[in-house]
Amino acid sequence: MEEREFRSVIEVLLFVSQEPITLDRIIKITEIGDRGRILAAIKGIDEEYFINGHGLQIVEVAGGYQMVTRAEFAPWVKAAEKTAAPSRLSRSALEVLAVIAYKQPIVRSEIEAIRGVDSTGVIKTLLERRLIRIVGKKDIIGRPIMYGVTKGFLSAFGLKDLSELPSLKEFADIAGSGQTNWIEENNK
Amino acid sequence: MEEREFRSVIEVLLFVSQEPITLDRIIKITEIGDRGRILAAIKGIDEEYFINGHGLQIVEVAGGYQMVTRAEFAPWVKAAEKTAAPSRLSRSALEVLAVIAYKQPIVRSEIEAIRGVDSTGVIKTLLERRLIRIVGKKDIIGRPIMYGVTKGFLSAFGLKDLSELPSLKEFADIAGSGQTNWIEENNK
Amino acid sequence: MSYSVKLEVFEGPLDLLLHLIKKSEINIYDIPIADITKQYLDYIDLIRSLNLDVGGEFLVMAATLIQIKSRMLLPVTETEDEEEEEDPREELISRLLEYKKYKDAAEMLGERGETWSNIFRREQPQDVKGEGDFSLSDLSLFDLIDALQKVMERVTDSSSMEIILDELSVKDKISAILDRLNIQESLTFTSLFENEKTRSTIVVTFLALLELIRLGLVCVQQLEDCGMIRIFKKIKSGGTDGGEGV
Repeated sequence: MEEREFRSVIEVLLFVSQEPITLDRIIKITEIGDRGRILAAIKGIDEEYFINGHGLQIVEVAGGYQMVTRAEFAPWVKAAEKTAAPSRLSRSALEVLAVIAYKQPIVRSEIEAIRGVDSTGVIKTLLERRLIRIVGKKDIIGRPIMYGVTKGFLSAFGLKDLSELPSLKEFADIAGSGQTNWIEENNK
Repeated sequence: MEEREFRSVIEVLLFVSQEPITLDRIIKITEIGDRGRILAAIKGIDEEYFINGHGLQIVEVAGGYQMVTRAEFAPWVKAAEKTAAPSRLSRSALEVLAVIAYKQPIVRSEIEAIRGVDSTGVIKTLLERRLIRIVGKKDIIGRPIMYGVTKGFLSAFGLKDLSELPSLKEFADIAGSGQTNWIEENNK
Repeated sequence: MSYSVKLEVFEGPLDLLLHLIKKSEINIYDIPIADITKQYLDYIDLIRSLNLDVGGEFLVMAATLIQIKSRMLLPVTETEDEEEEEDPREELISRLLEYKKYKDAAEMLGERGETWSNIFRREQPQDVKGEGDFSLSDLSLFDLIDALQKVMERVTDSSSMEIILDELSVKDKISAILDRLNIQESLTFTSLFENEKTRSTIVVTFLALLELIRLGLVCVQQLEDCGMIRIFKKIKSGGTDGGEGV
């Protein structure tokens, strides 16, 4: 492989990987066993970035090499993180959200009875994300808090109102006769 | 901010952003409201990558800009098993996807009227792969579920937005299963 | 006679017809229906002879083709207007053309997808908890219901548990009944349910009534067996002489 191309291959590998990538791994992938050559390529990329004033660099860390941003750009990375919409929901959060959407108003113990696991932390997250809200207290002993979904929930899912939520039966219809068997592909 | 630095700031933002980053988002983060200047910077980065033979490029996709690898390096990324290549879509999946992309919002019965076959299973697959989504219920008897395509669809096919879909080719000659070439652009 | 039908997987009857038309290099606007019908039926026979299933929609199309063929054989009544007589093939042709548009579009999408599958983004950071996580921006209703379905599967192997969408909570209904009692002195039992159409809202209304009675906010009176039941707002001043409690 010609030198410029080899360098770009390494660059691409460094780019796609979230974790530091080791020399051994690069050797395995490229099938080029010349450690010196690989090191030179890595160094070359870093230098090129530096000379041309790019915002990226290659660092050696935790036994491998990693493409990261230069320290002086940290303020912008932070600004980007700050303005990012709280973007991700865990599967358990999604589960709790689904239970609340379909069963609201509902208290925590009922959610937990359905899911079979403690849901305190997840409920807190959903409250913080403004996907659910407290809708009142249930008139039973201890007057536990009841939860329901918010307008933010509706808009996140593009619903005009709760009546637009498909019923479980409709869902089974979409899913076809198979109902609960979500078999992976139907790629022929 | 000096031009070289500004360009690197944008480069860093493109690098750290998981999803395509919009101009609005860049304006919000950098507090530089000059869209022309931002666009010029993005273009400059991409050109510099190209001229210097880097393995990366900037593409406009799904309403934003994203730093991605160049197609010719795909074999190495695949060798690194960094991204489980999504299994290819079946022909029926592509057909349903095409119908939905062009006619959305659309209900299942309409899709089936065009294709002449039951499409339930395929719709489910496309939902699972996040290429289509439920966009509401149609205001007719039975309130059937309407489908539309997702941002993921745009990303998967490298489209800036739906208007970038080529106009449906009216029938020309059936013998030469004529294919318009619309891949080239966007793929420098 | 020998025919060489290549055994392919067709997406549906329209797909098969397009294939036959293309193969025979005939004009789609002037389909020789007898010929195409024969080829179509031959293909279906072939599939059957291989003991493969022929989808119902293929059979429906076969019937349609035969019907069109027989209509074509009917003598054409002479009319002044040359275009007046409707071509029995017309509807089929327009369906074929419509389908063809999307079939081509699908092919183009496929090619484009192929190209783009070679372009990689950076690897997404792993969710700390190791749970599959979802980007809020592309969460869909499907994910939501799918999540619910998974919970249900996990938890209720026993008798199926029904999830009803509560459009109305008991709490809301309680206030609604109290509101009415602020305007009217009493309400009949049946009037409470006049506007309730679904079973769940009827149940909710009834629960609300029971709750109101339990809380001592209303009292209920029935003067004779099977007679009209009336609901009164309880006056604060105490004294539970508002009638026979239920």
